[in-house]
Amino acid sequence: MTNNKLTVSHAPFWHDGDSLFQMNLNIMIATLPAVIFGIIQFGAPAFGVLALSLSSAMVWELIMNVISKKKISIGDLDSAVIGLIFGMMLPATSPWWLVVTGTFVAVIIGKMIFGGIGANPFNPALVGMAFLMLSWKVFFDFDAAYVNYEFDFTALAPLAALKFQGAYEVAGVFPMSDLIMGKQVGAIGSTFGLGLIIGGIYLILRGYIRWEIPVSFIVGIIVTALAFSMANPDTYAGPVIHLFSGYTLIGAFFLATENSSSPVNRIPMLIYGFSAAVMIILMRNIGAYADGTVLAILLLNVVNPLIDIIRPKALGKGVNNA
Amino acid sequence: MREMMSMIIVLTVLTAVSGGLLASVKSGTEDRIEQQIFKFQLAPAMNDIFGKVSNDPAKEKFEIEHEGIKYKFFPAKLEDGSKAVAFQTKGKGGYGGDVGLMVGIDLDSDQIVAARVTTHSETPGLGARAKDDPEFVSQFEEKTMDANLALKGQGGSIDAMSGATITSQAVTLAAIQAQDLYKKLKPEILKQIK
Amino acid sequence: MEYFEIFIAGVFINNILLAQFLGNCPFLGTSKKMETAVGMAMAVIFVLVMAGMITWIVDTYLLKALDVEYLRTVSFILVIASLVQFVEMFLKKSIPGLYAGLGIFLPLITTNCAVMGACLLNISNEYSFLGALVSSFSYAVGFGLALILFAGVRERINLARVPKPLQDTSIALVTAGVIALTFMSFKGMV
Amino acid sequence: MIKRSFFTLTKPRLSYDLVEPDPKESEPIPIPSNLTLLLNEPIDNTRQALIKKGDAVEKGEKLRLYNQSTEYTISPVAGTISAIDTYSDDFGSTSTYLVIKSNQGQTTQTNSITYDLKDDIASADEYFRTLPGAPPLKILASDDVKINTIVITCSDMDLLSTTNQYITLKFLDEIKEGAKVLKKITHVPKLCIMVPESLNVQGKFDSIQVFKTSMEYPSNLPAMILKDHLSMILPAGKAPEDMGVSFISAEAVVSLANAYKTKSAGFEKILTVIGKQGTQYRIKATIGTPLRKIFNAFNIHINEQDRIVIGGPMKGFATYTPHHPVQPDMDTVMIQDRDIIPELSDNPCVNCGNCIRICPANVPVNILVRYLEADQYEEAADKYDLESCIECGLCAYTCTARIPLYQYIRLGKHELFKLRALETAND
Amino acid sequence: MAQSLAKEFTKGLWAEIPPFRLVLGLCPVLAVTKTVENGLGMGIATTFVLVFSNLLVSLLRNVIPSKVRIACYIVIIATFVTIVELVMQAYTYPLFLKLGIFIPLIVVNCIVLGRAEAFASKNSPVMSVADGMGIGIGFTLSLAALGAVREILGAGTITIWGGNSVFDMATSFPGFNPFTFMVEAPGAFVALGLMLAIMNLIGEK
Ligand SMILES: Cc1cc2nc3c(=O)[nH]c(=O)nc-3n(C[C@H](O)[C@H](O)[C@H](O)COP(=O)(O)O)c2cc1C
Ligand SMILES: Cc1cc2nc3c(=O)[nH]c(=O)nc-3n(C[C@H](O)[C@H](O)[C@H](O)COP(=O)(O)O)c2cc1C
Ligand SMILES: Cc1cc2nc3c(=O)[nH]c(=O)nc-3n(C[C@H](O)[C@H](O)[C@H](O)COP(=O)(O)O)c2cc1C
Ligand SMILES: Cc1cc2nc3c(=O)[nH]c(=O)nc-3n(C[C@H](O)[C@H](O)[C@H](O)CO)c2cc1C
Ligand code: SF4
Ligand code: SF4
Ligand code: SF4
Ligand code: SF4
Ligand code: FES
Repeated sequence: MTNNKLTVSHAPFWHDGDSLFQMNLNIMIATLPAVIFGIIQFGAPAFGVLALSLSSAMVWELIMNVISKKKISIGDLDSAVIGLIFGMMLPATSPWWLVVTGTFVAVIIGKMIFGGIGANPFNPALVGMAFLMLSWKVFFDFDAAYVNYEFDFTALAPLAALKFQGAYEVAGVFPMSDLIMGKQVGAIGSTFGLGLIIGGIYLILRGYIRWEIPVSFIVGIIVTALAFSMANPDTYAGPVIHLFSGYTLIGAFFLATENSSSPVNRIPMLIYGFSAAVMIILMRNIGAYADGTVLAILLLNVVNPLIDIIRPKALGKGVNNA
Repeated sequence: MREMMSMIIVLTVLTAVSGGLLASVKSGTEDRIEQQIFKFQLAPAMNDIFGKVSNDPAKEKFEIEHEGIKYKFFPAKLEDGSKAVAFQTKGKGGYGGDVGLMVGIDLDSDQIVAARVTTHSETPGLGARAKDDPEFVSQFEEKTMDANLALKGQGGSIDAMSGATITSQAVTLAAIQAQDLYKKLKPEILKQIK
Repeated sequence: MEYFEIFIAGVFINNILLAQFLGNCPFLGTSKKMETAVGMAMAVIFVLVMAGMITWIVDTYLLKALDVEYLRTVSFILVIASLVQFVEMFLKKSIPGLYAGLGIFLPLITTNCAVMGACLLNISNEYSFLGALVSSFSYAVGFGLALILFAGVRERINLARVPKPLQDTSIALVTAGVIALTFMSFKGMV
Repeated sequence: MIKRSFFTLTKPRLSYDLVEPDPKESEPIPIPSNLTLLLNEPIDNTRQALIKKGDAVEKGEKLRLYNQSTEYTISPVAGTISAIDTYSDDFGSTSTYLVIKSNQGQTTQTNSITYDLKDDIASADEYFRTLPGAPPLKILASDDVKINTIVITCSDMDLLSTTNQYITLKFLDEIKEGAKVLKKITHVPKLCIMVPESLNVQGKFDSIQVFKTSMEYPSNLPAMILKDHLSMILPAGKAPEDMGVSFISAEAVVSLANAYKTKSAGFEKILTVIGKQGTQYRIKATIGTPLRKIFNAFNIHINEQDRIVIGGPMKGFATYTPHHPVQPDMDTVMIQDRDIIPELSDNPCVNCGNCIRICPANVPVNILVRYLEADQYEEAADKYDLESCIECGLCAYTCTARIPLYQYIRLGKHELFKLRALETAND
Repeated sequence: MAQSLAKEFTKGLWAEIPPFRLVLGLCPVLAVTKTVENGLGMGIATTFVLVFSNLLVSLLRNVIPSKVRIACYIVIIATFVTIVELVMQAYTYPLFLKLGIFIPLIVVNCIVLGRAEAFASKNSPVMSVADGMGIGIGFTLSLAALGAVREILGAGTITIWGGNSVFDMATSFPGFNPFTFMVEAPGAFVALGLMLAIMNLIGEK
C-alpha cells in the first residue's frame, strides 16, 4: 500500500449524479408523447424527417469536432436534442436537403462556432429554423405540405387561416378539443398539445426546466390574446387557438426553456417568458407573420443577457458594518 | 494670426472651388437626370396603366399640395379620347416598409383605369409579386371612387395575395388613399388640366 | 399618433443598424464592453438629434430655398463635422463630467454613417421639422438599443470557447446577423 | 454519493448527520513509532534553525524553526526528530513537516511538560494553539482584531461528520468548564454556543446564549450562523473575525478546559472516519499519527485511485498519501472507493441554473465561472460576487455540466488575493 | 521607386484588403452586396472617390493648414462623392436606385477619410494614387466576392452588368432552391463573418 496512486481531485466529493447526458436524455423522453403522436398522424415520412434530423445534427457536430481537432462531444446528446426538436418543428413532407441544411445551420452556426455546448447565445434549433423559414418559406406552408393527406378534421393550418381570413371567419372551425388532441395540421411534433403539456410537466417535475418560463409564457399568451380579442373580437381571436396551435406549446416547454439562451434568475425568467409570449401575439395580430414563435423567442434570446442582470443581491454585497 | 488667415482662406477657396465645380456638373447632368427618373421610375407604370397616350404626361405634369405633401399628377389623353390622370400614393406597413402605388383614374367616369406598384422593398417571390405579377392590382380596375378597396378579411372587396397578406394590405391602403385624394382634389385637378 | 408611429418604426422596424445597415463600424468597434457601448449610445443620441435638426433647417431654408440641393452631401457632412467639434469643445469646457464619459466617442461619430444616413433619410422621407426631430431621436435610440443588446450578447461570447479563426470580429458579425434576424420580428407592425 | 431524487421540483436538500443518541466510546489508536507534525512556515536555508534532525524532544516541548518564528508545534511524544522537510499543500504554498521518532516503550508513561500558565490569552496562545480542535488562540490574542463574541460550535461544518456532536454529548461538563476558562482568559463580553436542534443535550448553560441550528446544510457555516443567529451580514470578502466574532469548536473548548486543569497540553484527537461503505468509526488518535495506521486498525484497504478525503464530502480536500498525519483541526476522514467517485468534466457552463437555485449566498455562479475560466478575477469579484461565496460547495454538487465550481472559486479567491497583494505592494 | 509603387498598390489587394483586414467601411459592404453588380458598382464609385481625393489631398498637402485639415479633406471628398452621385444618376440610374443612400454615404466611409489622413497627406501624388487604386480595387474585389457568395447562394445567379444574369443555377442545377437568407439583410452579416473566418484560417497557415 506504499506507493498508491490515489485520486486527488477537488471538493465537493459528492455530486447529485446529474449530467448533461441525463438532462438531454430526459428532454428526449419528454418529447416522446408528441413525437410518437406525430409519427402516427403523419406516417413514415414524419419518422424519416425526425430520424434524419436527429442523426444529421449529430453528424454535423462530429464533423466539426474532427475538423477542429477537439474532443468528440456528441456523447452528451446535446446535438441529438437540437436535431430532435428541430425535426419536431418541420412538416412531415420536408425534403431531405431541407432537413440537413437546417441541422447544419442549427448545430454549426447556432452552436459550434460559438464554442459548443453552453456557449450558444441563441437557441440553436431556432437559429436553424429562422434561416430556413426565411429562405424556403414555401416548405413551411402547412396547408400546401399536406395536400396529399386525408385527415378526419379540417385540413387548414389554424394560424395561417386566422391570419388570412380573420377571427370572424375561423370562429368555430377549430374546436379546442380537436386542437389539444392533435386534430390539426402543423409540424410533426407541434400539433399534439396534450402530449407537449405532459412532456413539459415531466421536465418541470424532473427539474430539467424551470417552471417560471413556461408558466409566464403561457400566461403571457392568454393575457395578450384576451386583451386583443376583447378589443376587437371580429379581427382578433381569443387565447385558445393561439395557445394550442402553431409552435406555441413546443415553444413554451422546449424552445424558450433552452438553457444557455434563457435567464436563470426568477424575475428575469418571468419577464422573459411573458415578453416572448407578448411578442408572439403582437406578431400574429399586427405583425407580418402567421406564427412568429421562432423569431419572438430568438428576440428574447438577444435580450436575455440584459434582463438576467436582475438578480438578488449576493450575501454581504454592499454592506459595510464591519 | 497668419495661421488663422491662411486657414480661413484655404477653406473658403476650397469650398468655393467645390461649389463651382459641382454647380457646373449639376447643370451638365440636370436634364438627363430628369429624363432618367421618369424613364425608370414612372414611365413603366404609366405605360402599363394607360397603354398608348396621345400626349406627353411627363411634360404636362403638375403639382398639388395637400396637407403639406406635394403630389405630382400626370395627365394623359387616352387612345379612346378620354382624359385621365395618374398619381402616386404610399401604403404604410408593408413587409419591408411603405409600398408605392401609381393609380390612373378616368376623369370622366371617375373609375380606376388601372394601378401599378412602383416602389417597394418586399420579398422577392412573396410581397414583390404585387409589382411583378399584375394579377393582384388588376382587382382595382374599373373600381369606382365609392368601392371599398380594403381586403376581404377587413370587410372590403379585394382578395389578398396568398402568403403576403401584409403586402396586400399596404397596397390596398395606398389605393384607398388614392381614392380619398382624388375625391378631395378633383376640382383642383380639373382646374390645372383645363 | 403619427409621431408615435414614426418613433416605433425608427427604433424597431427600420432600425438604423439592423435594418438599414448604417453605423456598423462603431457597432462592431464599441460593443465589446457594455460600458463603452452605453457611452457610444449616449453620444450618438446626443449628436444625432442635434444633427437631425440642424441639417433639416439647412436643407429647408438654405438648400431648397436657393435650389442648390446638389450641395446636400457637402453641406451635411460639414454641419456634422463642425457640430461634433463644437459639442466636443462645449462639453470639455462646460460639462467636463459628461465629456469624460462621451469624449472619446465623439470623434468617431463624424465618420459614423448612422448620423449622416439618418439626416439624409429625414430629407428623403419628407418629414416636417417635428417629424425629423422624432425620427432622428428614434433612429438614435434604435442605434443605442441595438448596440447595447449586442454588447450584452457579446460580453458572454467573449468568455466562451470560440474557435480561433472565428474569434472577435468574425463571430461578432455572425451574432449581429442573428440579431438582425430577430429584429425582423417587428416587420409590418406599423 | 447522494443521488438526485426523481422529482426535483424544489432544490435538493442536504442534511447534517445526527450522532447516535448514546454513542459508545471512541476507539483509541495506539501511538505509532513515528509521528508527523506540520508547521505552517517554510524552511529557510539561510537561517540558523533551532531544531535539527537528531535532536531529542520532550513530550509537550514547544518546537519552533527559528528564533523569530511565530508558528510553533508541540511534540506529542518524547523522542528524536528523524526528519525535517518541506511540504507543499494546495495552491502550491509550502510549509514544513517534522517526523518525530518516539522513544519506544516509554511513550505512554511519560508525562507531558507542565507550563507556567497565567490566566490571560497571551499565555494560552503561548502553548495551546495545537491542542486537539485547534482553538483560534492566535486570533484571540492578536492586537489587530477585537473579538467581542465567541461562538462555541457543537456541530461540525461538513456533512457526515459528527465529531463535535459526539463531544458535546460526552463532555458537556468539560465544555461548560472550558467556557468559563475562555471567559476568564479572553474577557469577551459575549459567549454563545450553537447546538444542532435535533441534538438532545441535557443540562443548562448559564450566562451563555444557546443557538439551536438547523440540520440543513449549510446552516453551520460561520456566515450562515452570523446571518441566522447574530443578525449580522458578513460583508463580501470579510472574515467573521473582522466583525468581532470568533468560532471555536466544542473539542477545542474541552481541550482548553483539560489543559488549564493539568497545565499541560493534550494530544488525543477525536475523529469521525467514514469507510468506503459509509460505515462510521469514531476514533481517538494522537496528533501526528499517519492515517494509514488508522485504516490498518479497521482493515480499510486503500486501492489505487481510491480517494482519501480529509474533512467532509462538501468542503474537504483529498490527500495524495495515506501517510498524511492526524492534525489538530482534522475532524473527519472519508475514504471513497474509486467506483463511486463522481466524474468531473471540463464542459463549459450550460446555464442550467441549478447553482443559482441552490446557492445560499446568491452568487451568480453561472456567470462567475465564465469570468474565472477567463482568469478575470477582479471582474469576478467586483461584478459577479466572487467574495460573497461562503464556500459551501453546493453549486458544484448540483452542477449539470459537472464543473468543479467550488475549486474554481477557491482558486479564484486565492488568485484574487495574490493580485490584490501585488497591487498594494506596487502602490 | 517602381518597386515601392507596386507595393503601395498591391498591399490593398491582400495584406490590407478592406474590409477583411481593415474592418472599416462595413456599411456599404453589408448593405449593397446582394448582387455582384451592386458590389462592383459601389466598389468602382468608392475607388473613384478614393483615387481623386487621395490625389487632391496629396497635391494640396503642403498648402492645407493642419488645424483645418480634416475639414478640408471632407470638402474634397464630399465634392467627388457628389460628382459620382450626379453622374450615376444621369447615366446608370437603375444602379443608382439600388445603391441608394450608400452613394452619398461614401463621404463618411472611414476608408476614404482614413486613406486621406494616413497616407495621402504624407506621400507624393503618384504614390497616393497608387495607394488609392490599390485599396479601391481591393475594396471592389471584396464587395464583388461577397456579392458573388451571397448572390449565388441566395438567388442562384451571378449578375455582372445591366441586370442580366450571366449565370443561373436554375439552368445548371434544375433542383436548386436558392438559400434566400443570404440575400436578406441578416445574411450579409453572417456571410461576411464566415468569409472573415475563412480568411483568418487561410492567414493562419
Ligand atoms: C512523498 C513522500 C514522502 C516521504 N516522506 C518520508 C518521510 O517523511 N520519512 C521517511 O522516513 N520516509 C519518507 N518517504 C520514503 C518512504 O518513507 C519509504 O518508502 C518508506 O521508508 C517505506 O516504509 P514504510 O512503508 O515505512 O512504512 C517518503 C516518500 C514519499 C513518496
Ligand atoms: C422571409 C419572409 C419574407 C416575407 N415577406 C413577406 C412579404 O414580402 N410580404 C408579406 O406580406 N409577407 C411577407 N412575409 C410574411 C408571411 O409571408 C406572411 O405574411 C405570413 O406568414 C402570413 O401568411 P398568409 O398571408 O398566407 O396568411 C414574409 C415572411 C418571411 C418569413
Ligand atoms: C503530507 C505528508 C506526506 C507523507 N508521505 C509519506 C510517504 O509517502 N511515505 C512515507 O513513508 N512517509 C510519508 N510521510 C511521513 C510519514 O507520516 C511518516 O514519516 C512515516 O509514515 C513514518 O512512519 P512509520 O515508520 O511509522 O510508518 C509524509 C508526511 C506528510 C506530512
Ligand atoms: C427544457 C430544455 C429544452 C431544450 N430545448 C432546446 C432547444 O430548443 N434547442 C436546442 O438547441 N437545445 C435545447 N436544449 C438543449 C440544452 O439546452 C443543451 O443541452 C444545453 O443547454 C446547451 O445549450 C434544451 C434543453 C432543455 C433543458
Ligand atoms: S471612424 Fe470609427 S467607427 Fe468608423 S471605421 Fe473608423 S474606427 Fe470604425
Ligand atoms: S460554494 Fe457555490 S453554492 Fe456555495 S456559496 Fe459559494 S457559490 Fe454559492
Ligand atoms: S450548475 Fe453548472 S452548468 Fe448549471 S448554471 Fe451552474 S455552473 Fe452552469
Ligand atoms: S463612415 Fe466609415 S467608419 Fe464610419 S461606418 Fe461608414 S465606413 Fe465605417
Ligand atoms: S460603414 Fe461603418 S458605420 Fe457605416
